Amino acid sequence: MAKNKSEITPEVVAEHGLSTQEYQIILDRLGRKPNINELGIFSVMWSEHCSYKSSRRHLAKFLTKGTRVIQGPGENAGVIDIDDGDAIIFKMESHNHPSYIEPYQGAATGVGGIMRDVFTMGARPIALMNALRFGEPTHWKTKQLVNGVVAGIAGYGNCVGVPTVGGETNFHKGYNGNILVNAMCVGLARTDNVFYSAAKGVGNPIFYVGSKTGRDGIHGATMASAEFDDDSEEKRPTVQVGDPFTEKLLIEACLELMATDAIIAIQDMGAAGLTSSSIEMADKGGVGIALNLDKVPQREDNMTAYEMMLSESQERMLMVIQPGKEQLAFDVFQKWELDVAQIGKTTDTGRLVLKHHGKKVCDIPIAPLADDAPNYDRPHSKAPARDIIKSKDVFETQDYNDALVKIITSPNIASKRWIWEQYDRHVMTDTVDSSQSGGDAAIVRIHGSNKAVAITTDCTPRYVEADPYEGGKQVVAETWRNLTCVGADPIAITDCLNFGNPERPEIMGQFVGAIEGMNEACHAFDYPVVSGNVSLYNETNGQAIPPTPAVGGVGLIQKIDHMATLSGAKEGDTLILIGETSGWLGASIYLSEIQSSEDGAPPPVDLEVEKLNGNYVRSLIRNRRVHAVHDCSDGGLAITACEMAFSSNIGVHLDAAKNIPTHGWLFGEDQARYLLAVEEHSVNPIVSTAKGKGIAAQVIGKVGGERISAEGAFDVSLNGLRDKHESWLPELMNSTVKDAAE
Amino acid sequence: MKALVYVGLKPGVLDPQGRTISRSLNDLGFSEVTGAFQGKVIELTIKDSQESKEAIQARVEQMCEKLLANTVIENYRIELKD
Amino acid sequence: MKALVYVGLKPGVLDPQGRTISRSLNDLGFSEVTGAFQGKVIELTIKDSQESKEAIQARVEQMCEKLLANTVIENYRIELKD
Amino acid sequence: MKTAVIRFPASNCDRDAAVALEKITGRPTEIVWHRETSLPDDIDFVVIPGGFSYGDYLRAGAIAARSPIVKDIVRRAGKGLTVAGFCNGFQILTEAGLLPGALIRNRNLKFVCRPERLIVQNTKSRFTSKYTAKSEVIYPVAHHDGNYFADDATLNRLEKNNQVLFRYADNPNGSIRDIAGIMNETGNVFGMMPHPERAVDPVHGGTDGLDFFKSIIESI
Ligand SMILES: Nc1ncnc2c1ncn2[C@@H]1O[C@H](COP(=O)(O)OP(=O)(O)O)[C@@H](O)[C@H]1O
Ligand SMILES: [Mg+2]
Repeated sequence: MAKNKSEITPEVVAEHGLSTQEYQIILDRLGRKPNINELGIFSVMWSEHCSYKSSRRHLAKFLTKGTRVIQGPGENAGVIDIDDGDAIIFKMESHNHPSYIEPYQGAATGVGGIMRDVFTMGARPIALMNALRFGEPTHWKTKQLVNGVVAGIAGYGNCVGVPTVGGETNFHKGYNGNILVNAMCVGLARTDNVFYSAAKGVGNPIFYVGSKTGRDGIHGATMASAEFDDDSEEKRPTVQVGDPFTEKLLIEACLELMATDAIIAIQDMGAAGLTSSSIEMADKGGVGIALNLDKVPQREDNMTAYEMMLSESQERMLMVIQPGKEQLAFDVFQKWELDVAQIGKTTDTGRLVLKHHGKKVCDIPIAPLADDAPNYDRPHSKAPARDIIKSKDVFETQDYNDALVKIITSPNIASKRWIWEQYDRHVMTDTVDSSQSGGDAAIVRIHGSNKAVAITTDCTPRYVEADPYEGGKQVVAETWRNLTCVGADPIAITDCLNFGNPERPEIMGQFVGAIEGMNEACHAFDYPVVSGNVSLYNETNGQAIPPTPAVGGVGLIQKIDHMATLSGAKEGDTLILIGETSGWLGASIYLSEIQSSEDGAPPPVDLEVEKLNGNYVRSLIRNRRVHAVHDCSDGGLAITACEMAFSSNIGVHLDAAKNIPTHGWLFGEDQARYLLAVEEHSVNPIVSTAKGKGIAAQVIGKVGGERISAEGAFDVSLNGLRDKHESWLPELMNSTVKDAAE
Repeated sequence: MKALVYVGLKPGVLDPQGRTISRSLNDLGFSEVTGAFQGKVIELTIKDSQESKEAIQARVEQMCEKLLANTVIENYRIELKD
Repeated sequence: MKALVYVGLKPGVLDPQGRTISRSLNDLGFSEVTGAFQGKVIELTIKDSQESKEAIQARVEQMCEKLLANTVIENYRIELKD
Repeated sequence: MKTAVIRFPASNCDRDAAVALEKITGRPTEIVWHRETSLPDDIDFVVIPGGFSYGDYLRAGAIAARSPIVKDIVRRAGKGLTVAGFCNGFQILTEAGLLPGALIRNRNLKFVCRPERLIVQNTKSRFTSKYTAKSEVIYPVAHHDGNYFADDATLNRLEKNNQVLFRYADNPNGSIRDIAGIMNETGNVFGMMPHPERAVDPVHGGTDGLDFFKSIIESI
């Protein structure tokens, strides 16, 4: 282990993931060889995970400002204004590699980490979301990973007492060797009591709070930046164990102290633990920091300075305390039975100075760690555009009942109840709508008020794979649409950009294309990015995952009695489809499930039409003109109608296609479309107003009875189909998948 | 015949349960307790057969690797009894 | 000195963990397993003192009665080691 | 009526219980910290809330049941104080010996969160007097260790004395004889895994829990 070698050889430098050029910069800046501690610190600060060296220049393109934005990217999480002095603080983060190696603890610590990012800023976490991507259901490892990841998310979030209200789950062979676990946390704070990480002043006490430091996850940050190979099983010992009990105490203690004026700056210890937290605080505040490592609460005997600085033990925070408030801080943290220690002071040297056993073990200037951090412009190439597939050229099923069942029980469409019933969705008793309705966005009331936030996570990797730019637009558009579906004003997004190895031009091309597409949509909707996270090197043996820029959107519902879900459809309602249908089957679920093909260009997204249609649907919800709303996404109109029927517990009938092929009409995935269930007498006003605004709106069916049918296509019983939709995942999880590794 | 499998966290792995248990024992006045670890014992009943003890031991080891222990963070020890 | 406390469910109390373990072992092809019980082992580190083994044993029994075991459903067994 | 809610480290339904009590009584609820050695004297009704006190480490509710405040709750309950525990609160009451039996890991070993149909068994208690006999109510459940167990003698006694107040219509956790909630012999201490405090507001999707709390108010 490098820490025992005092001699800095080229091997040791390489072991730390530093290139010779990067090492040369260190030598120049220090004017001498770094010692092992200093090398370790540079290596984690300059890892992809901490320095964003491949992505920084592209992330800079994002729209990050808006009328409601209080804090954009750059802090622990983004902050938006939702009126009345209330602020919403949110972020999404990946824990992909740890979750593949140890699903339960990897997912659990992912949830814990994202919650700390949010309450560090003074917010009480009020909702969790999770975006999960697993390999093929039949792959020998998938079941065990689903089991562990879901239990880990449940075990942590349920214990801390924050409701997990929604998410998404995909299965695709592209994730067989590299699953994605993206967790999002949304918190509530007061606009006048938001906390930041910039240390201030000279000689101010630095406090360490939370769990003791052990040898957990040393080099986790560099590991998260290293491509996987089969012997990565060897990297196992770096997995940390989560302690939700301590996290809960930490939340309550921090919020209690935040109600006083004792805290000058605060930062959670995430990746690269004490190193990145202390350096970020010092760098942002333009001060120096001196720490006495003997004071750090330690779980294990004779830990080295190197281990303490690189440890990723969970549930720890670092803060700069107002001089004179030390005792107050001690009292609060001891009341909550947390380990707490004053481990150092801010200085005016601009340097990070570490003492251990009375010896100086590190003395480096802080500025270069940030300023000179590598910032690469990696070559990127564009994949050739895919052909547009016309629905008339796509095989048409001769048995629509069978096709509907195949699609409704396909991995990405089937009900995820088996997952979300393991999540406490109701704790805090402000959950208005959650996974339970199968709805587009979760709705969480602002405690003690009549307003709510709507939250969604979305990504359609097969579209991004087919066309990164259009796919990137679609990801942002779908979140905007999902928030619109419940009557919310979309405000801002967070993202989690999961891609392969950026040193490969075609992967970098996906990354750049997706960002530019996402950004165009952000501008069109005035829908800024306020926080996010990048996860690269998601590859196994050179096989990259499908490009997966997951997006979490947040919107505001001014009055909870002016909202909608997909569960309100009533007997006798008329179904109205908003938006044009061309019958787009390229890159569709129909194509993959019925034709086992992922060919074709994805459906294009016309952002002006999205806005026009969405704003109209939202106004109808506000005016209480609709009983139920659901957008058309995976599987097209037919699946949208089925999901509405399941959730409203009533049958639906769809009219025949007009001058487009039936399979395109029912399963085409044209964008900017919404299915509305409305009362008879609202039909004409809704349709005629739409026409006046140049919005496509047509009556396409009726609500009622106990069957799900489409003219000239399928006709099945509501309950029968619902049972199939519900039973796919439980049957998978209860089946015994033979261990192929034998 | 019976196989006893003892499963515990590897040294150095955080054991929140153990820490909480020793704290509450102290709170209850058992100040002599300075630390605690919590592990699992799994008692398996195994069909009698002609298999040698070594063969059975080897099978139980497989069971540990495959299911009973999470070898990423846990160690295990096996005891056979008839 | 160390005290090992073994805590297990009383006979007659159903043991969901044990049941699931033996079923999954069978599913994995370990058909020789006919039953499983899951219990806990708690390893306590105890400050050295002049106390007699009996006295220490008595203290640990108190710990079990007061906290470590729920005697409504669980039995316990104590082993002292130095 | 004066009410109190106990807060243990990692209780997480303490606020929810307080919100429900304040909504129904129209009076502020006292939050009592676990290290307190006695309840305020003028308290009429104490709720031990749900959550994961002490992380559910060792056994759900085990460590909380040994905390100072619980000693006083046991003492006051002996004098007839009305006490109710929901979810983790039920686990704590059994661990403290105020209610018989124990709660073990759910049959399928998984945490379960969903609205659950319950059948009211006895409407002559101070916790259920506003319900009609055999009526069906829906409360959400959200727990990992809600599988109620007691030996046959205890169960027979519970049933003979009509101490079983709620049973599950579709048993979500393997509880023996579908038992969801029980009271003690003297009828002043009650525990259940489901969450009545999560069914008192239309946004909860139902308000069946209101009558539970109203029953208690009437009785006091
Ligand atoms: N991992 C998960 N955790 C919680 N809820 C989930 C998860 N996966 C899917 N869901 C829920 O299942 C429903 C359907 O998901 P999805 O098809 O992605 O919705 P949409 O396509 O409308 O965005 C949603 O309500 C979503 O919240
Ligand atoms: Mg949707």
